[in-house]
Amino acid sequence: MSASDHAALSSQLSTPHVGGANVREVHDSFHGDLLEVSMGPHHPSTHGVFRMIVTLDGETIVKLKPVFGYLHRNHEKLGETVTYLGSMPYTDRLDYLSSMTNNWAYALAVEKLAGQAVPERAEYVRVILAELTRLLNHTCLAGFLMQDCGCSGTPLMYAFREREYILDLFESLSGSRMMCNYQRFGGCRVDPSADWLTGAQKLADRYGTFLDEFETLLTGNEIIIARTQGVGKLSPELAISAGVTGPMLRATGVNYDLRKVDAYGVYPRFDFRVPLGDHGDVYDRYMIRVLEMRESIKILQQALAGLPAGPIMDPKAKLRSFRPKAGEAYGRIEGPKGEIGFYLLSDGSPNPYRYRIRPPSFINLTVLEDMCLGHTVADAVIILGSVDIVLGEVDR
Amino acid sequence: MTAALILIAVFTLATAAVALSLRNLIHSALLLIASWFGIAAFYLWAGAEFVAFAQVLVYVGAVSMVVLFAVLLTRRSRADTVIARDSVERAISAVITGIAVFGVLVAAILKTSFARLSPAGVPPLQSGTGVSPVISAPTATVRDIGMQLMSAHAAALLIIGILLTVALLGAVVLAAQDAPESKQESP
Amino acid sequence: MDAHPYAFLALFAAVAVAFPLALLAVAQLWFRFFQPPKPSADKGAVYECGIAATGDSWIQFKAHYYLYAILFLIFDVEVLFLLPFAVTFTTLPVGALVAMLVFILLLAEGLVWAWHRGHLEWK
Amino acid sequence: MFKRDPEDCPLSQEVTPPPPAVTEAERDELRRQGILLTSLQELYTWGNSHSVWPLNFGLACCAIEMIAASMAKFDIARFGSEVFRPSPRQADLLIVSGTVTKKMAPQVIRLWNQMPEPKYCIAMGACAISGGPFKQGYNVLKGIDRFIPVDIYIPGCPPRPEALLHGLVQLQKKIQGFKLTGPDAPRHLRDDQPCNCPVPEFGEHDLEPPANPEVWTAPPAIVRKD
Amino acid sequence: MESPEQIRDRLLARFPGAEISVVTNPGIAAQHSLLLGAAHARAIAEFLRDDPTLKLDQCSNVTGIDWPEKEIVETKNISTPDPANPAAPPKVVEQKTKRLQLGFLEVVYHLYSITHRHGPVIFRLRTGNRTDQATVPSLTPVWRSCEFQEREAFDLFGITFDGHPDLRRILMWDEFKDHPMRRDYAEPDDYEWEPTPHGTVLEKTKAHYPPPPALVAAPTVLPAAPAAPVKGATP
Amino acid sequence: MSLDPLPLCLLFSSALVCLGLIGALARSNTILVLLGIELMLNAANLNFIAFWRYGPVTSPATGVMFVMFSIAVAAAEAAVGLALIIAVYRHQKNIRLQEANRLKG
Amino acid sequence: MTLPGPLTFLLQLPLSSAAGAADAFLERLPLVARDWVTSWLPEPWRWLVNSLLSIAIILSVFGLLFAYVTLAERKILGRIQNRPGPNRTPIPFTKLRFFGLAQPFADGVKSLTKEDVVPRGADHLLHFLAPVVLLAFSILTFAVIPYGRHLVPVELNAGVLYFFAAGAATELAVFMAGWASRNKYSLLAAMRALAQLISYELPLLLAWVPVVLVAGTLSTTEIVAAQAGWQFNVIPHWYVFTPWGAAGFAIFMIAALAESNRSPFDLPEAESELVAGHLTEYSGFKYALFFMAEYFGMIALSGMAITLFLGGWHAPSPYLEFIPSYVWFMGKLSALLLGFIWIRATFPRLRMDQLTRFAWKFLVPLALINLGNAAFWSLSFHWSGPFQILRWLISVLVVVGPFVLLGRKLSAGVAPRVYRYAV
Amino acid sequence: MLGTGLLQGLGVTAKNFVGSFHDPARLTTIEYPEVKTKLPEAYRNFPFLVTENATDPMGTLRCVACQICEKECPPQCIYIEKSKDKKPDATGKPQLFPAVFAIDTSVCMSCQICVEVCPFEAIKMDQVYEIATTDRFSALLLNREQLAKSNAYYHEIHPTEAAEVDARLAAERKAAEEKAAAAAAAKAAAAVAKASPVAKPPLTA
Ligand code: SF4
Ligand code: SF4
Ligand code: SF4
Repeated sequence: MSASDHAALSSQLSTPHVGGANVREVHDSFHGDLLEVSMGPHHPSTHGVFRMIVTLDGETIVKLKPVFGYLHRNHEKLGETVTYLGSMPYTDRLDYLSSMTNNWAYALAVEKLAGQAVPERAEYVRVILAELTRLLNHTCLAGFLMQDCGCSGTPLMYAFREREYILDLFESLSGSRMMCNYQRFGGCRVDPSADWLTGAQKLADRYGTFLDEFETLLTGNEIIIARTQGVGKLSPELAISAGVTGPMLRATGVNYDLRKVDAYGVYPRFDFRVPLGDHGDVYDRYMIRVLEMRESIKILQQALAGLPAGPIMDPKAKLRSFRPKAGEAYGRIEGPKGEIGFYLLSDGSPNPYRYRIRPPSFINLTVLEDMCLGHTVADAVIILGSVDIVLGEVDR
Repeated sequence: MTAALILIAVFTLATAAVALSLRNLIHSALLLIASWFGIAAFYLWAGAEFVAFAQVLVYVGAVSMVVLFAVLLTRRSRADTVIARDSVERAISAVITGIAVFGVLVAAILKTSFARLSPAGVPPLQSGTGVSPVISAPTATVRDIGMQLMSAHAAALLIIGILLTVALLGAVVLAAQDAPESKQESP
Repeated sequence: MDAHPYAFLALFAAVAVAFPLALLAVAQLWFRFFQPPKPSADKGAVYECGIAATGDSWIQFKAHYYLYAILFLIFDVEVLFLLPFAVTFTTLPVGALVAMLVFILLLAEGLVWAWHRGHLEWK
Repeated sequence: MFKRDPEDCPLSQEVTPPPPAVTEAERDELRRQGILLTSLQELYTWGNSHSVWPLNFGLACCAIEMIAASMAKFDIARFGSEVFRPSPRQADLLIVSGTVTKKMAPQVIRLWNQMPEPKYCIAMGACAISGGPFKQGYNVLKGIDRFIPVDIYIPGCPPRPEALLHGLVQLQKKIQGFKLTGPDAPRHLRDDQPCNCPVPEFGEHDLEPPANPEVWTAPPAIVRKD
Repeated sequence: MESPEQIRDRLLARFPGAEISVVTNPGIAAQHSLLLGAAHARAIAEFLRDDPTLKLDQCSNVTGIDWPEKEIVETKNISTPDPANPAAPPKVVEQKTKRLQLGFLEVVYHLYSITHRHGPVIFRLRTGNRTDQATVPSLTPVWRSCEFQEREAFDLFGITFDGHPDLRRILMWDEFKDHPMRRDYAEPDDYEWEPTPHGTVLEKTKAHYPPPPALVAAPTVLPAAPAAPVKGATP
Repeated sequence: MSLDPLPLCLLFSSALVCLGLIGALARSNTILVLLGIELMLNAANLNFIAFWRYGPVTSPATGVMFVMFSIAVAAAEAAVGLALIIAVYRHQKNIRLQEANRLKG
Repeated sequence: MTLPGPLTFLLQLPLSSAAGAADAFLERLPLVARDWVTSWLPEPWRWLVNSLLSIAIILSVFGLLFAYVTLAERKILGRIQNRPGPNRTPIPFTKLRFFGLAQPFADGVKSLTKEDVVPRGADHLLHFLAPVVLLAFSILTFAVIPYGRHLVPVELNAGVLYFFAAGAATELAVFMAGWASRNKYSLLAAMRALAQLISYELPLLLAWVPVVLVAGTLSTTEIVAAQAGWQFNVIPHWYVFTPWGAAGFAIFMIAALAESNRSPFDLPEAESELVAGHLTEYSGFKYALFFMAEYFGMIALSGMAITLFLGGWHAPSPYLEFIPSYVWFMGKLSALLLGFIWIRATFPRLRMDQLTRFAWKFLVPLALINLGNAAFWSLSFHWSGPFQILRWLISVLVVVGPFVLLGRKLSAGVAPRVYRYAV
Repeated sequence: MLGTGLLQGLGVTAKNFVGSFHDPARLTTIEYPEVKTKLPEAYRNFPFLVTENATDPMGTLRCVACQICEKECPPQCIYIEKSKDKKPDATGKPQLFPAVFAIDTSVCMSCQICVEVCPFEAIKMDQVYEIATTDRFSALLLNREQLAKSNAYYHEIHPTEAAEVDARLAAERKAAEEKAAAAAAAKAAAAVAKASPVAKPPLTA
């Protein structure tokens, strides 16, 4: 790659390149032919059935085209054919690592659409579950990211060990490990018992210790630092323009957390901080998530301490024959992966007329190519890992 | 023992001959490596242990790499590894030349009487007994080589050192003509 | 029976080659008697993440690290000369030491030069 | 074929197929082949059943539970199956763990075809068996068994990791029942059974063909009133 | 944040002649939106993004909606004053008008401002019809986040985005011809094995199960097998 | 005679040298030419060893020394030669010997 | 001294003064047993059978070791990851589970009966040869390692050089495998393998030159012999207990990790990047051969590290000498292999440029400096008293100084970061 | 210094390795076929039909074939055919019953919506998960007989929930009886010649 190419490349990487078309043809025959390699849909590191068509010059990526749709399960179409309630279990299967937040986002949108109130206790329980989900999601993400970096499973195993503890909580509350189907319009399905709350409290108390150990294993590790720092840099301008949200946006230094901005639920009552990165590289994305987990523990502690008594479900809420008034609503929350939003258009029938999901990881992938150009295959893998995608949500 | 020598010779020559006549360069290179092994085996047969291993280390371990890289780098793009057929006339003339040279050499070898050259005490060949794996020919332990190298041939060593350095500089400069840019790029 | 000092080595080499071949032969026996081959077009196709492979992989490869090969070759030879020297090190006169030092420094200079010119960077 | 324990499958019907009747000729044959073959068979089935290496292949939510099954709490390694091979060439088991979309189906089938024999397939989760909750979707394949033969079905959405382990044990039992020769021998040990599953093409509205008739035929119709 | 009406007024001042109207949302959420004409959409989008008071720098959500052609029956109470007796209370006549609402495709954009932390501002673009004029200007050059979402709308709804740098199918395969999110999309028929069909699924299933003779006698709603051979037997 | 090792060795090496020669002359691919030359160098080394082993006794390790130096020279030659080939290739996209003489101009 | 040689040669070996009769018998047990087995053979055959027997013993011992290293790896990895690892595979024909000790054999049987697929477009010959060559050369490296006091298969004057010469050919096999498969991932892996192996061969070679320099020999047995004895009967005279030796050992082990494609240098088969790298198109027993060759290579390199730095088969303390030397060797081997596994369980993988940079800009200079260090150590062997301390000081400084400086340069620009918060 | 982070990492893994031999928190494996996880009460896998009486499962199904669950089940995996005639239920009241009640477990997403919407507490979630099978078509389609499980079984797997349900049902029954009694009294009093109305249970649970 010649110097001018590199200059062009780096300028491309740093400017908020809005064109979208970023096909670069570099062909200098000394440097060899370009090799077009398909990574995915069956590839150990694409976290499912994602596919990237990378064009390589040696090992350097000169072009990267993501291919979607291998897990396109027609979620939105199905949402138009089932009732509002019937869509709830489907949202579990969107981002299947964080079904609780998906549930919440959907419930929030429907509550907006139907003007449904939510009792305070349910709001607290939602916060608790959302933060548990955040812990779960970020822990797993760190594990998967490290797997992509080439760890032989150890961080992932530790992550999943902790995940099991959270899943146990979810399971004993909602009945299912992953597909909780727990939130309802106007509250939650079951009231957490005192035992459950002690369990959650215990988990919140010891999660910090686990994070310490996890960080000792990873954060100071020279190899990981070398692998991740300066890799996959994203500028705040491009991040904003590309609609990047969540930890990935905050890693670029943009202070935008819907829990603060939209102040939905009872979040304003809690004292927590929003960690911000300065480089927008893979390391920042990883670290922001780790730091967010520590904040989540704080929120958990506060929410568990302040959980009010009262009904878990609004008595006026309807389960069957639920027909919101015609109209539309867009509700969004800060999911672990970013802004997860639901846009609902009701025509007064029991099924939504239009049921649209704003999937954070799908939109975060917009900048994948920009982040990967000029890096090597090995970097592309961890950059993808640091975006934190779940295909169920990307392809829906 | 002669049998071993003949075996080694046949192996070496065959691999070399095939290597030089193949059209697939990768196969050529790999076969040539096999032939280098044969040569190393010959050194071993002759009792030059150190050189034999040196041959393997340098040729098989390093020269082969350079050759393979060169092959991979200079294939015309997308085309197969198979290179174009060479002209037949050239081949024929080359073979004729080769055979002529070989004839001259063989004649010279056969004419010479080696009896007087042979050092006393070299058994013509050792067969059978299996008791004494001792070789009475000149041996060159590493220590001998070292002593030689550092005394009689110290000057040569230095010359080799200079040669290697120059070769290094030359080869790198030749092969990496866009080096100055790459230096700018490297952080 | 030949008892050349390196005959054992030759035998060792022969066994070393025969060992994997023998194992493969055993596998072949199994297929001969029990498991008929099941070739198919897809099975014979190159794996590419489940996609039908496009393009050839035998391409002209960009290998800037060709330079490493050259460096390695030269240093390999250096090690070769280092060894006899090292073996005799304790018994050597000072002059020889100086000669060797010059030899090593010459080559080390090559390394420093390559480092300085950025040739040691992977591209 | 192994007999299914009624306790093993409390939800399912009594579906144990009667063992095929052994003819006199076959019995003679068996006697002739004798002890050597039997022990070879035992060794073969032992080796194959305890070294089932799955393909490192996840499709959707069920894949997470599959991963969880290989993690500390469930540890599929105890069965010798934690060696998740990334390349189909070294894998024995294809765990179809999740929704197979029509866009993905040709890839799954190609992967299956690229796995060397003997190979097994587990359809994990509702989606892999029948399309599951998403079966009404236009892009969802209604069960991977429309294209490739499935050995074990594990219903659930997602099945618990233990359910996957249970499925694996069932598979091991099935392998242990393999015969080396004769008409009961599994697919890969007989030369009259092809092992290639044609890969469907992407059509204008659907996959073409939408199912592989050699592998899948719908059972007798269930016709019901509305 | 300004209300949609304020924004409309400001936009109209800035872009005289642009077609901008406010679409009210009858629902409880009351998230009203702006309807923009295609001609000025791109310029307006840029204005929304760059305007210092709005600074809608994030386009969060882009989605298509299909509005097929439909017959709308409007019932109007028309009070016709009795010409004979103007003093009398006007006679109320219920008048039904049938109107064919033309089908169109709509794209909805949800904008937020990260700088000012406000939003959403919602606007919509509409195509002329659902077949040959299914084009709206692409806003990918304004917000990069539209890139994939517009491709998705193209794929699933068949909305063409004018000026999109890379408008290809994104979720379905390239050979696919239909636009599955349209409401008149007929999905491929693969209902061979449906043990629990009911509702619409049953209708589809029936095509695959010609009534087997054994079940003909059974009281099902399926059409009975033709009795033609019997007739033929007794001439 | 035929069992004498020295003439056998010499025959071996002369055959090898001729092979290298034929290869170097007949092939037009520069890499192969270079490899032919390498073979010829190796053949020379064979002779050194053969004479050291069976020739008149001189200093104990001279032959071996020569071979070592020869290996070093050959390595240097290979490095430079192949680097040259690559340099030529970069300019001409071709490594056929006949076309390489354009370098002169 | 060759092991296949007749028994009389063994008796001429200088026996360690501490070795009593019984322990000498133990020491020679394998040889005595072997010779007893072949004693009935006519003399001309004895050599051949003896040799074949030795080779068979080596192969079976290391074959078994390979099998159990893989099992140990899976189990230890499991333990580190809070799970027990394979433990359910019964002994065939029985129902005894026995901690899953039969697991590797089940895998072996499986691999043996697994269909062998060669892609159509591949270079069939090279595709077939690659695993054979690789395994053959990894087996060859076993020839010169002294496994015990009297147990060295073949004693060569340039034994260490032989070892590395034989090892040098393995990289070719990896290249062959990757290139012959005609698979894109394999090709990338092949190129990576080439670059990686050429980068780490050099530090590997340079790391042990100091040993040669101090021991003054290239023969493995003599190097082991040179490490006999104890300082004050406590600290063994192993080279690893000198500053240059420790540095050399560290460099050697790092390079050995890379040479045997182990984590964190497992780039050619980097699963998350290149699927299975050069092995992507290998199935059935050819794949098993690769696997075996890799472990053989790892075992051989560990054996060589023991020989060069860890005093070979010497006992760590004079009071433990009654344990036969080969047991010590095996013990040290297991410890090193455990280290390999431990590292694999902990570290992520490097990137290619970091890998080569680490080799050329860190290990090679360090190894060169260490060479000088060893020279100094060797020249200052007669320093005593306070000078002894000075000698240690200088030597340690020469190791640590460059390590810190080069390390700092290597990790320039990357460091743990501090993050800010928005409230 | 270079390497400290790596050493710390090695320390963590070593700690876990050693811990796996004595610390149960560091050897979390549940050795499945021998030991089984204790399932939480709430765990759900597939639905089953509650019968009042284990000896006569088909006769005492609580389900009255109202088909609400069939309609609400999101993936439509329930199939019900109403009976033609009525059978007395547990309280002796004549009720319709499902002539066919099939759930396709190869489709069911374990969402529990059928349970939530059933007004008669007739369908509940089972906890059996060891249902892997080699046979797709006949083994995964569960019919009425396979689905029916006794109330005692329900109490076994979901004790708390079942107790609540029983209490609620008892209360409802009592209310119904009282109402019926009141109605009968009223009938007797007013002597209205009409069949007593069937008490309709409330729709929402
Ligand atoms: S069966 Fe359920 S959990 Fe599994 S992939 Fe399908 S939807 Fe996801
Ligand atoms: S809702 Fe309850 S009572 Fe009605 S059909 Fe379903 S299970 Fe039976
Ligand atoms: S659990 Fe959900 S999917 Fe299953 S039968 Fe009930 S409603 Fe249907």
